[in-house]
Amino acid sequence: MKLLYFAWLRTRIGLAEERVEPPPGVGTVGQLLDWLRSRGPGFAAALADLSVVRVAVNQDYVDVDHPVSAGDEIALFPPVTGG
Amino acid sequence: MKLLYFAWLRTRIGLAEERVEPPPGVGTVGQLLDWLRSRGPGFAAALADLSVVRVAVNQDYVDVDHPVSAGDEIALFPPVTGG
Amino acid sequence: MIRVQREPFDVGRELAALTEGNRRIGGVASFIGLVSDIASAPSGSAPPIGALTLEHYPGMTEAKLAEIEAEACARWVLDASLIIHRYGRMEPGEGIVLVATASRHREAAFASCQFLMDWLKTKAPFWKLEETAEGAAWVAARDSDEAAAERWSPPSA
Amino acid sequence: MIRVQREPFDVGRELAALTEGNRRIGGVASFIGLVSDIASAPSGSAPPIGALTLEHYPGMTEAKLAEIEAEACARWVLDASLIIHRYGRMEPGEGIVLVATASRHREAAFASCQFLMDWLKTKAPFWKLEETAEGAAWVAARDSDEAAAERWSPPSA
Repeated sequence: MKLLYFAWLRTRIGLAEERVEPPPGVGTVGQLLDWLRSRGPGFAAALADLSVVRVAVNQDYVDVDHPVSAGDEIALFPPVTGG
Repeated sequence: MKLLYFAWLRTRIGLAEERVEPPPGVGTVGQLLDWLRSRGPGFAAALADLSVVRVAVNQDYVDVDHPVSAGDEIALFPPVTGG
Repeated sequence: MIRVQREPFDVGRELAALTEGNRRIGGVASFIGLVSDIASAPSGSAPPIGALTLEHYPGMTEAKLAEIEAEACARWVLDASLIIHRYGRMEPGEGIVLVATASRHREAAFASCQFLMDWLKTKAPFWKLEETAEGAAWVAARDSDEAAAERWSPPSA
Repeated sequence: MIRVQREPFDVGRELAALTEGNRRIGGVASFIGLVSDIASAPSGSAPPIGALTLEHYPGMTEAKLAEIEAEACARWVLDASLIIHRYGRMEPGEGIVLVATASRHREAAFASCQFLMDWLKTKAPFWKLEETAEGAAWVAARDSDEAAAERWSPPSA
Protein backbone atom coordinates (compact mmCIF):
# COMPACT_ATOMS: atom_id res chain seq x y z
CA MET A 1 0.00 0.00 0.00
CA LYS A 2 1.35 3.40 -1.04
CA LEU A 3 0.73 6.39 1.22
CA LEU A 4 1.11 10.02 0.13
CA TYR A 5 1.08 13.09 2.41
CA PHE A 6 0.62 16.67 1.23
CA ALA A 7 0.95 20.22 2.57
CA TRP A 8 1.13 20.47 6.38
CA LEU A 9 0.39 16.77 6.79
CA ARG A 10 3.58 16.13 4.83
CA THR A 11 5.65 18.54 6.92
CA ARG A 12 4.24 17.41 10.30
CA ILE A 13 4.65 13.73 9.51
CA GLY A 14 7.99 14.45 7.89
CA LEU A 15 7.36 12.23 4.88
CA ALA A 16 5.97 12.83 1.39
CA GLU A 17 5.48 9.19 0.53
CA GLU A 18 5.96 5.71 1.97
CA ARG A 19 5.04 2.08 1.35
CA VAL A 20 3.38 0.33 4.28
CA GLU A 21 1.93 -3.06 5.12
CA PRO A 22 -0.71 -2.45 7.78
CA PRO A 23 -1.53 -5.36 10.13
CA PRO A 24 -4.51 -7.61 9.41
CA GLY A 25 -7.70 -5.96 10.54
CA VAL A 26 -6.96 -2.66 8.73
CA GLY A 27 -9.68 -2.87 6.07
CA THR A 28 -11.07 0.69 5.96
CA VAL A 29 -9.76 4.24 5.80
CA GLY A 30 -10.80 4.74 9.42
CA GLN A 31 -8.89 1.68 10.56
CA LEU A 32 -5.88 2.81 8.56
CA LEU A 33 -5.97 6.23 10.26
CA ASP A 34 -6.18 4.56 13.70
CA TRP A 35 -3.19 2.40 12.90
CA LEU A 36 -1.20 5.38 11.52
CA ARG A 37 -1.84 7.37 14.70
CA SER A 38 -0.37 4.47 16.70
CA ARG A 39 2.91 4.69 14.80
CA GLY A 40 4.31 7.65 16.74
CA PRO A 41 3.67 11.13 18.14
CA GLY A 42 4.22 12.86 14.74
CA PHE A 43 1.46 10.79 13.18
CA ALA A 44 -0.78 11.12 16.22
CA ALA A 45 -0.47 14.93 16.20
CA ALA A 46 -0.91 15.32 12.45
CA LEU A 47 -3.99 13.09 12.42
CA ALA A 48 -5.53 14.25 15.69
CA ASP A 49 -8.26 16.39 14.13
CA LEU A 50 -9.91 14.53 11.27
CA SER A 51 -12.07 17.54 10.42
CA VAL A 52 -9.02 18.98 8.65
CA VAL A 53 -7.87 15.77 7.00
CA ARG A 54 -9.08 14.66 3.57
CA VAL A 55 -8.49 11.19 2.18
CA ALA A 56 -8.24 10.03 -1.42
CA VAL A 57 -8.02 6.37 -2.41
CA ASN A 58 -6.69 5.85 -5.91
CA GLN A 59 -7.13 9.58 -6.53
CA ASP A 60 -10.78 9.81 -5.55
CA TYR A 61 -12.16 11.43 -2.41
CA VAL A 62 -13.52 8.89 0.06
CA ASP A 63 -14.81 8.85 3.62
CA VAL A 64 -13.60 6.80 6.59
CA ASP A 65 -15.80 3.81 5.76
CA HIS A 66 -14.16 3.29 2.39
CA PRO A 67 -12.27 -0.04 2.06
CA VAL A 68 -8.50 -0.06 1.59
CA SER A 69 -6.41 -2.88 0.22
CA ALA A 70 -2.79 -3.76 -0.51
CA GLY A 71 -2.53 -2.29 -4.02
CA ASP A 72 -4.12 1.08 -3.19
CA GLU A 73 -2.58 4.55 -3.46
CA ILE A 74 -3.89 6.43 -0.43
CA ALA A 75 -3.34 10.16 0.00
CA LEU A 76 -3.85 12.20 3.17
CA PHE A 77 -4.02 15.95 2.93
CA PRO A 78 -5.69 19.09 4.34
CA PRO A 79 -8.76 20.71 2.72
CA VAL A 80 -7.65 22.05 -0.66
CA THR A 81 -6.82 25.73 -1.21
CA GLY A 82 -6.07 26.10 -4.92
CA GLY A 83 -7.57 28.45 -7.45
CA MET B 1 -33.68 71.86 -31.50
CA LYS B 2 -31.34 69.17 -32.83
CA LEU B 3 -32.78 65.80 -33.78
CA LEU B 4 -30.71 62.63 -34.25
CA TYR B 5 -31.91 59.35 -35.74
CA PHE B 6 -30.11 56.03 -35.44
CA ALA B 7 -30.22 52.51 -36.93
CA TRP B 8 -33.44 51.67 -38.80
CA LEU B 9 -35.07 54.93 -37.70
CA ARG B 10 -32.27 56.70 -39.55
CA THR B 11 -32.67 54.60 -42.70
CA ARG B 12 -36.50 54.74 -42.73
CA ILE B 13 -36.62 58.47 -42.13
CA GLY B 14 -33.70 58.97 -44.48
CA LEU B 15 -31.89 61.41 -42.22
CA ALA B 16 -29.18 61.05 -39.58
CA GLU B 17 -29.58 64.53 -38.12
CA GLU B 18 -31.59 67.71 -38.59
CA ARG B 19 -32.34 71.00 -36.89
CA VAL B 20 -36.03 71.73 -36.41
CA GLU B 21 -38.24 74.42 -34.91
CA PRO B 22 -41.43 72.69 -33.87
CA PRO B 23 -44.58 74.83 -33.68
CA PRO B 24 -45.70 76.30 -30.34
CA GLY B 25 -47.51 73.71 -28.29
CA VAL B 26 -44.76 71.08 -28.73
CA GLY B 27 -43.55 70.97 -25.16
CA THR B 28 -43.03 67.28 -24.49
CA VAL B 29 -41.45 64.28 -26.18
CA GLY B 30 -44.91 62.90 -26.91
CA GLN B 31 -45.99 66.14 -28.59
CA LEU B 32 -42.75 66.21 -30.57
CA LEU B 33 -43.39 62.64 -31.81
CA ASP B 34 -46.95 63.60 -32.83
CA TRP B 35 -45.63 66.58 -34.76
CA LEU B 36 -42.87 64.52 -36.43
CA ARG B 37 -45.39 61.92 -37.59
CA SER B 38 -47.35 64.71 -39.28
CA ARG B 39 -44.34 65.70 -41.37
CA GLY B 40 -44.72 62.94 -43.95
CA PRO B 41 -45.29 59.22 -44.61
CA GLY B 42 -41.63 58.31 -43.90
CA PHE B 43 -41.89 59.82 -40.43
CA ALA B 44 -45.34 58.38 -39.86
CA ALA B 45 -44.19 54.87 -40.76
CA ALA B 46 -40.95 55.02 -38.79
CA LEU B 47 -42.71 56.31 -35.67
CA ALA B 48 -45.90 54.25 -35.96
CA ASP B 49 -45.01 51.75 -33.23
CA LEU B 50 -43.63 53.56 -30.21
CA SER B 51 -42.93 50.27 -28.42
CA VAL B 52 -39.80 50.02 -30.58
CA VAL B 53 -38.75 53.66 -30.32
CA ARG B 54 -36.50 54.95 -27.55
CA VAL B 55 -35.94 58.64 -26.88
CA ALA B 56 -32.97 60.41 -25.33
CA VAL B 57 -32.99 64.10 -24.46
CA ASN B 58 -29.52 65.53 -24.02
CA GLN B 59 -28.14 61.97 -23.98
CA ASP B 60 -30.37 60.63 -21.22
CA TYR B 61 -33.24 58.20 -21.66
CA VAL B 62 -36.64 59.84 -21.12
CA ASP B 63 -40.28 58.92 -21.54
CA VAL B 64 -42.97 60.68 -23.56
CA ASP B 65 -43.90 63.07 -20.76
CA HIS B 66 -40.42 64.58 -20.63
CA PRO B 67 -40.27 68.28 -21.58
CA VAL B 68 -38.39 69.39 -24.69
CA SER B 69 -37.10 72.86 -25.45
CA ALA B 70 -35.28 74.77 -28.15
CA GLY B 71 -31.71 74.03 -27.09
CA ASP B 72 -32.17 70.28 -26.65
CA GLU B 73 -30.42 67.43 -28.47
CA ILE B 74 -33.10 64.81 -28.99
CA ALA B 75 -32.28 61.35 -30.30
CA LEU B 76 -34.74 58.75 -31.57
CA PHE B 77 -33.60 55.17 -31.97
CA PRO B 78 -34.67 51.52 -31.65
CA PRO B 79 -34.00 49.45 -28.50
CA VAL B 80 -30.24 49.02 -28.24
CA THR B 81 -28.46 45.84 -29.35
CA GLY B 82 -24.81 46.32 -28.45
CA GLY B 83 -22.54 44.13 -26.39
CA MET C 1 -11.89 52.94 -17.61
CA ILE C 2 -14.08 53.04 -20.67
CA ARG C 3 -13.11 53.21 -24.33
CA VAL C 4 -15.17 53.38 -27.51
CA GLN C 5 -13.08 52.65 -30.57
CA ARG C 6 -13.13 51.40 -34.13
CA GLU C 7 -9.87 49.41 -33.84
CA PRO C 8 -9.61 45.83 -32.57
CA PHE C 9 -8.44 45.40 -28.96
CA ASP C 10 -5.65 43.18 -27.66
CA VAL C 11 -7.18 41.16 -24.82
CA GLY C 12 -3.89 40.06 -23.28
CA ARG C 13 -2.50 43.56 -23.23
CA GLU C 14 -5.69 45.11 -21.87
CA LEU C 15 -6.02 42.61 -19.03
CA ALA C 16 -2.35 42.94 -18.12
CA ALA C 17 -2.65 46.73 -18.02
CA LEU C 18 -5.74 46.49 -15.81
CA THR C 19 -3.87 44.84 -12.94
CA GLU C 20 -0.42 46.37 -13.53
CA GLY C 21 1.10 47.69 -10.33
CA ASN C 22 -1.75 46.63 -8.03
CA ARG C 23 -0.71 43.65 -5.94
CA ARG C 24 -3.89 43.54 -3.87
CA ILE C 25 -5.89 42.04 -6.73
CA GLY C 26 -6.88 38.40 -6.26
CA GLY C 27 -8.85 37.88 -9.44
CA VAL C 28 -9.93 39.32 -12.76
CA ALA C 29 -13.21 38.33 -14.37
CA SER C 30 -13.66 39.20 -18.01
CA PHE C 31 -16.06 38.78 -20.86
CA ILE C 32 -15.27 39.07 -24.55
CA GLY C 33 -18.21 39.44 -26.92
CA LEU C 34 -17.37 38.11 -30.37
CA VAL C 35 -19.02 38.40 -33.76
CA SER C 36 -20.71 35.04 -34.26
CA ASP C 37 -21.59 33.93 -37.77
CA ILE C 38 -24.98 32.70 -36.56
CA ALA C 39 -27.70 35.20 -37.47
CA SER C 40 -29.67 36.52 -34.51
CA ALA C 41 -33.01 36.01 -36.27
CA PRO C 42 -34.94 33.12 -34.73
CA SER C 43 -35.35 31.30 -38.06
CA GLY C 44 -33.20 28.17 -38.02
CA SER C 45 -32.42 28.38 -41.72
CA ALA C 46 -30.93 31.88 -41.77
CA PRO C 47 -27.74 32.12 -43.83
CA PRO C 48 -24.50 32.76 -41.92
CA ILE C 49 -23.41 36.30 -41.15
CA GLY C 50 -20.64 37.68 -43.33
CA ALA C 51 -20.11 40.87 -41.34
CA LEU C 52 -21.59 42.97 -38.57
CA THR C 53 -21.68 46.76 -38.43
CA LEU C 54 -22.10 48.51 -35.12
CA GLU C 55 -23.61 51.96 -35.15
CA HIS C 56 -23.54 54.05 -31.99
CA TYR C 57 -24.44 57.45 -30.60
CA PRO C 58 -21.14 59.28 -30.02
CA GLY C 59 -21.23 61.20 -26.78
CA MET C 60 -24.16 59.34 -25.24
CA THR C 61 -22.27 56.05 -25.62
CA GLU C 62 -19.34 57.28 -23.56
CA ALA C 63 -21.67 58.88 -21.00
CA LYS C 64 -23.71 55.69 -20.54
CA LEU C 65 -20.67 53.41 -20.32
CA ALA C 66 -19.13 55.69 -17.70
CA GLU C 67 -22.42 55.70 -15.77
CA ILE C 68 -22.66 51.90 -15.89
CA GLU C 69 -19.06 51.51 -14.76
CA ALA C 70 -19.63 53.96 -11.88
CA GLU C 71 -22.68 51.94 -10.83
CA ALA C 72 -20.62 48.75 -10.71
CA CYS C 73 -17.97 50.47 -8.60
CA ALA C 74 -20.69 51.63 -6.22
CA ARG C 75 -22.16 48.14 -5.85
CA TRP C 76 -18.93 46.13 -5.50
CA VAL C 77 -15.48 46.74 -4.06
CA LEU C 78 -13.36 46.73 -7.21
CA ASP C 79 -9.69 47.45 -7.72
CA ALA C 80 -10.08 48.14 -11.43
CA SER C 81 -12.62 47.92 -14.22
CA LEU C 82 -12.58 48.21 -17.97
CA ILE C 83 -15.16 48.47 -20.73
CA ILE C 84 -13.98 48.59 -24.35
CA HIS C 85 -16.70 48.62 -27.00
CA ARG C 86 -16.01 48.78 -30.71
CA TYR C 87 -18.09 50.32 -33.47
CA GLY C 88 -17.91 50.02 -37.26
CA ARG C 89 -17.72 46.96 -39.44
CA MET C 90 -16.29 43.66 -38.23
CA GLU C 91 -16.25 40.02 -39.29
CA PRO C 92 -17.06 36.74 -37.51
CA GLY C 93 -14.45 35.92 -34.89
CA GLU C 94 -13.59 39.55 -34.14
CA GLY C 95 -14.08 40.98 -30.66
CA ILE C 96 -16.91 43.51 -30.23
CA VAL C 97 -16.70 44.21 -26.53
CA LEU C 98 -14.33 43.52 -23.66
CA VAL C 99 -15.46 43.93 -20.07
CA ALA C 100 -13.18 43.16 -17.14
CA THR C 101 -13.29 43.71 -13.40
CA ALA C 102 -10.55 43.14 -10.85
CA SER C 103 -11.12 42.61 -7.18
CA ARG C 104 -9.63 41.13 -4.07
CA HIS C 105 -12.54 38.62 -4.11
CA ARG C 106 -13.65 36.50 -7.02
CA GLU C 107 -17.38 36.79 -6.21
CA ALA C 108 -17.20 40.58 -6.63
CA ALA C 109 -15.25 40.24 -9.87
CA PHE C 110 -17.67 37.73 -11.39
CA ALA C 111 -20.84 39.52 -10.32
CA SER C 112 -19.71 42.99 -11.39
CA CYS C 113 -18.49 41.72 -14.77
CA GLN C 114 -21.83 40.08 -15.48
CA PHE C 115 -23.66 43.19 -14.25
CA LEU C 116 -21.63 45.39 -16.63
CA MET C 117 -22.48 43.17 -19.59
CA ASP C 118 -26.18 42.97 -18.68
CA TRP C 119 -26.54 46.72 -18.24
CA LEU C 120 -24.42 47.53 -21.27
CA LYS C 121 -26.63 45.29 -23.42
CA THR C 122 -29.75 47.25 -22.55
CA LYS C 123 -28.47 50.78 -21.88
CA ALA C 124 -25.48 51.58 -24.12
CA PRO C 125 -26.65 53.10 -27.44
CA PHE C 126 -25.26 50.61 -29.95
CA TRP C 127 -27.14 48.95 -32.81
CA LYS C 128 -26.06 45.92 -34.79
CA LEU C 129 -26.60 45.53 -38.52
CA GLU C 130 -26.04 41.97 -39.75
CA GLU C 131 -24.97 41.28 -43.32
CA THR C 132 -25.76 37.93 -44.90
CA ALA C 133 -25.98 36.69 -48.47
CA GLU C 134 -29.67 37.70 -48.32
CA GLY C 135 -28.89 41.33 -47.44
CA ALA C 136 -28.47 43.46 -44.34
CA ALA C 137 -30.85 43.45 -41.37
CA TRP C 138 -30.94 45.31 -38.08
CA VAL C 139 -30.78 43.03 -35.07
CA ALA C 140 -33.88 43.13 -32.85
CA ALA C 141 -33.51 43.61 -29.10
CA ARG C 142 -34.08 40.45 -27.07
CA ASP C 143 -36.47 40.16 -24.14
CA SER C 144 -33.94 37.90 -22.42
CA ASP C 145 -31.45 40.79 -22.31
CA GLU C 146 -34.06 43.01 -20.65
CA ALA C 147 -34.76 40.29 -18.10
CA ALA C 148 -31.04 39.82 -17.40
CA ALA C 149 -30.61 43.55 -16.79
CA GLU C 150 -33.66 43.80 -14.56
CA ARG C 151 -32.48 41.25 -12.02
CA TRP C 152 -29.75 43.72 -10.95
CA SER C 153 -32.14 46.59 -10.27
CA PRO C 154 -32.25 47.66 -6.65
CA PRO C 155 -35.44 46.50 -4.93
CA SER C 156 -38.06 49.22 -5.06
CA ALA C 157 -38.21 51.31 -1.89
CA MET D 1 -8.82 21.40 -22.21
CA ILE D 2 -6.95 21.25 -18.93
CA ARG D 3 -3.30 21.95 -18.18
CA VAL D 4 -1.26 21.77 -14.99
CA GLN D 5 2.06 23.53 -15.36
CA ARG D 6 4.85 25.30 -13.54
CA GLU D 7 5.34 28.00 -16.21
CA PRO D 8 3.37 31.25 -16.42
CA PHE D 9 0.54 31.36 -18.97
CA ASP D 10 -0.10 33.99 -21.64
CA VAL D 11 -3.75 35.03 -21.20
CA GLY D 12 -4.10 36.70 -24.60
CA ARG D 13 -2.67 33.73 -26.45
CA GLU D 14 -4.71 31.18 -24.49
CA LEU D 15 -8.01 33.00 -25.02
CA ALA D 16 -7.28 33.50 -28.73
CA ALA D 17 -6.48 29.80 -29.13
CA LEU D 18 -9.71 28.86 -27.35
CA THR D 19 -11.94 30.45 -29.99
CA GLU D 20 -9.66 29.99 -33.02
CA GLY D 21 -11.54 28.60 -36.00
CA ASN D 22 -14.97 28.47 -34.34
CA ARG D 23 -17.18 31.24 -35.65
CA ARG D 24 -20.28 30.16 -33.76
CA ILE D 25 -18.94 31.54 -30.47
CA GLY D 26 -20.70 34.64 -29.20
CA GLY D 27 -18.81 35.15 -25.98
CA VAL D 28 -15.94 34.05 -23.80
CA ALA D 29 -16.06 34.40 -20.02
CA SER D 30 -12.80 34.05 -18.18
CA PHE D 31 -11.34 34.31 -14.73
CA ILE D 32 -7.69 34.84 -13.84
CA GLY D 33 -6.66 34.12 -10.26
CA LEU D 34 -3.64 36.18 -9.24
CA VAL D 35 -1.22 36.03 -6.34
CA SER D 36 -2.32 38.87 -4.07
CA ASP D 37 0.12 40.26 -1.56
CA ILE D 38 -2.58 40.35 1.11
CA ALA D 39 -2.18 37.42 3.48
CA SER D 40 -5.20 35.15 3.70
CA ALA D 41 -5.08 35.03 7.51
CA PRO D 42 -7.94 36.99 9.05
CA SER D 43 -5.65 39.18 11.16
CA GLY D 44 -5.68 42.69 9.76
CA SER D 45 -2.07 43.33 10.69
CA ALA D 46 -0.52 40.43 8.77
CA PRO D 47 2.60 41.40 6.83
CA PRO D 48 2.36 41.31 3.04
CA ILE D 49 3.03 38.13 1.14
CA GLY D 50 6.39 37.89 -0.57
CA ALA D 51 5.68 34.68 -2.45
CA LEU D 52 3.23 31.83 -2.72
CA THR D 53 4.07 28.18 -3.34
CA LEU D 54 1.45 25.86 -4.72
CA GLU D 55 1.82 22.18 -3.95
CA HIS D 56 -0.39 19.67 -5.75
CA TYR D 57 -1.05 15.97 -6.14
CA PRO D 58 0.20 15.02 -9.61
CA GLY D 59 -2.19 12.62 -11.27
CA MET D 60 -5.18 13.35 -9.07
CA THR D 61 -4.98 17.03 -10.01
CA GLU D 62 -5.33 16.29 -13.71
CA ALA D 63 -8.07 13.73 -13.06
CA LYS D 64 -10.11 16.16 -10.92
CA LEU D 65 -9.74 19.08 -13.33
CA ALA D 66 -10.84 16.88 -16.24
CA GLU D 67 -13.83 15.69 -14.19
CA ILE D 68 -14.82 19.25 -13.28
CA GLU D 69 -14.52 20.37 -16.90
CA ALA D 70 -16.64 17.43 -18.07
CA GLU D 71 -19.28 18.36 -15.50
CA ALA D 72 -19.42 21.94 -16.85
CA CYS D 73 -19.79 20.63 -20.40
CA ALA D 74 -22.65 18.41 -19.25
CA ARG D 75 -24.46 21.29 -17.52
CA TRP D 76 -24.06 23.98 -20.21
CA VAL D 77 -23.79 24.07 -23.98
CA LEU D 78 -20.19 25.18 -24.46
CA ASP D 79 -18.13 25.54 -27.60
CA ALA D 80 -14.83 25.41 -25.74
CA SER D 81 -13.42 25.41 -22.22
CA LEU D 82 -10.03 25.77 -20.65
CA ILE D 83 -8.53 25.30 -17.20
CA ILE D 84 -4.86 26.11 -16.66
CA HIS D 85 -3.56 25.80 -13.09
CA ARG D 86 0.01 26.46 -12.08
CA TYR D 87 2.04 24.91 -9.28
CA GLY D 88 5.36 25.87 -7.72
CA ARG D 89 6.57 29.22 -6.41
CA MET D 90 5.19 32.52 -7.67
CA GLU D 91 5.16 36.16 -6.63
CA PRO D 92 2.41 38.75 -6.15
CA GLY D 93 0.91 39.79 -9.47
CA GLU D 94 1.55 36.45 -11.16
CA GLY D 95 -1.33 34.36 -12.51
CA ILE D 96 -2.14 31.14 -10.63
CA VAL D 97 -5.15 29.92 -12.55
CA LEU D 98 -6.94 30.72 -15.80
CA VAL D 99 -10.44 29.43 -16.46
CA ALA D 100 -12.33 30.28 -19.64
CA THR D 101 -15.52 29.10 -21.28
CA ALA D 102 -16.84 29.94 -24.73
CA SER D 103 -20.43 29.68 -25.77
CA ARG D 104 -23.00 30.95 -28.19
CA HIS D 105 -24.76 32.56 -25.19
CA ARG D 106 -23.20 34.77 -22.58
CA GLU D 107 -25.27 33.39 -19.69
CA ALA D 108 -23.84 29.91 -20.30
CA ALA D 109 -20.31 31.28 -20.53
CA PHE D 110 -20.59 33.28 -17.30
CA ALA D 111 -22.30 30.56 -15.29
CA SER D 112 -19.99 27.76 -16.39
CA CYS D 113 -16.88 29.85 -15.76
CA GLN D 114 -17.99 30.64 -12.22
CA PHE D 115 -18.97 27.00 -11.68
CA LEU D 116 -15.49 25.84 -12.77
CA MET D 117 -13.81 28.23 -10.34
CA ASP D 118 -16.10 27.28 -7.45
CA TRP D 119 -15.64 23.55 -7.95
CA LEU D 120 -11.93 23.84 -8.61
CA LYS D 121 -11.48 25.75 -5.34
CA THR D 122 -12.96 22.90 -3.29
CA LYS D 123 -12.11 19.77 -5.32
CA ALA D 124 -8.76 20.19 -7.09
CA PRO D 125 -5.88 19.00 -4.85
CA PHE D 126 -3.77 22.15 -4.55
CA TRP D 127 -2.43 23.71 -1.36
CA LYS D 128 -1.06 27.21 -0.92
CA LEU D 129 1.91 28.06 1.25
CA GLU D 130 2.27 31.79 1.90
CA GLU D 131 5.65 33.33 2.63
CA THR D 132 5.84 36.56 4.60
CA ALA D 133 8.58 38.28 6.58
CA GLU D 134 7.28 36.33 9.60
CA GLY D 135 7.76 32.94 7.92
CA ALA D 136 5.76 30.51 5.84
CA ALA D 137 2.21 29.40 6.62
CA TRP D 138 -0.24 27.04 4.93
CA VAL D 139 -3.44 28.75 3.85
CA ALA D 140 -6.57 27.46 5.57
CA ALA D 141 -9.61 26.48 3.51
CA ARG D 142 -12.46 28.98 3.63
CA ASP D 143 -16.06 28.14 4.48
CA SER D 144 -17.18 30.67 1.87
CA ASP D 145 -15.54 28.55 -0.84
CA GLU D 146 -17.43 25.49 0.35
CA ALA D 147 -20.68 27.46 0.29
CA ALA D 148 -19.96 28.76 -3.22
CA ALA D 149 -19.35 25.23 -4.49
CA GLU D 150 -22.43 23.82 -2.84
CA ARG D 151 -24.88 26.14 -4.56
CA TRP D 152 -24.11 24.34 -7.85
CA SER D 153 -24.87 20.87 -6.52
CA PRO D 154 -27.88 19.23 -8.13
CA PRO D 155 -30.91 19.29 -5.82
CA SER D 156 -31.08 16.05 -3.84
CA ALA D 157 -33.42 13.51 -5.41
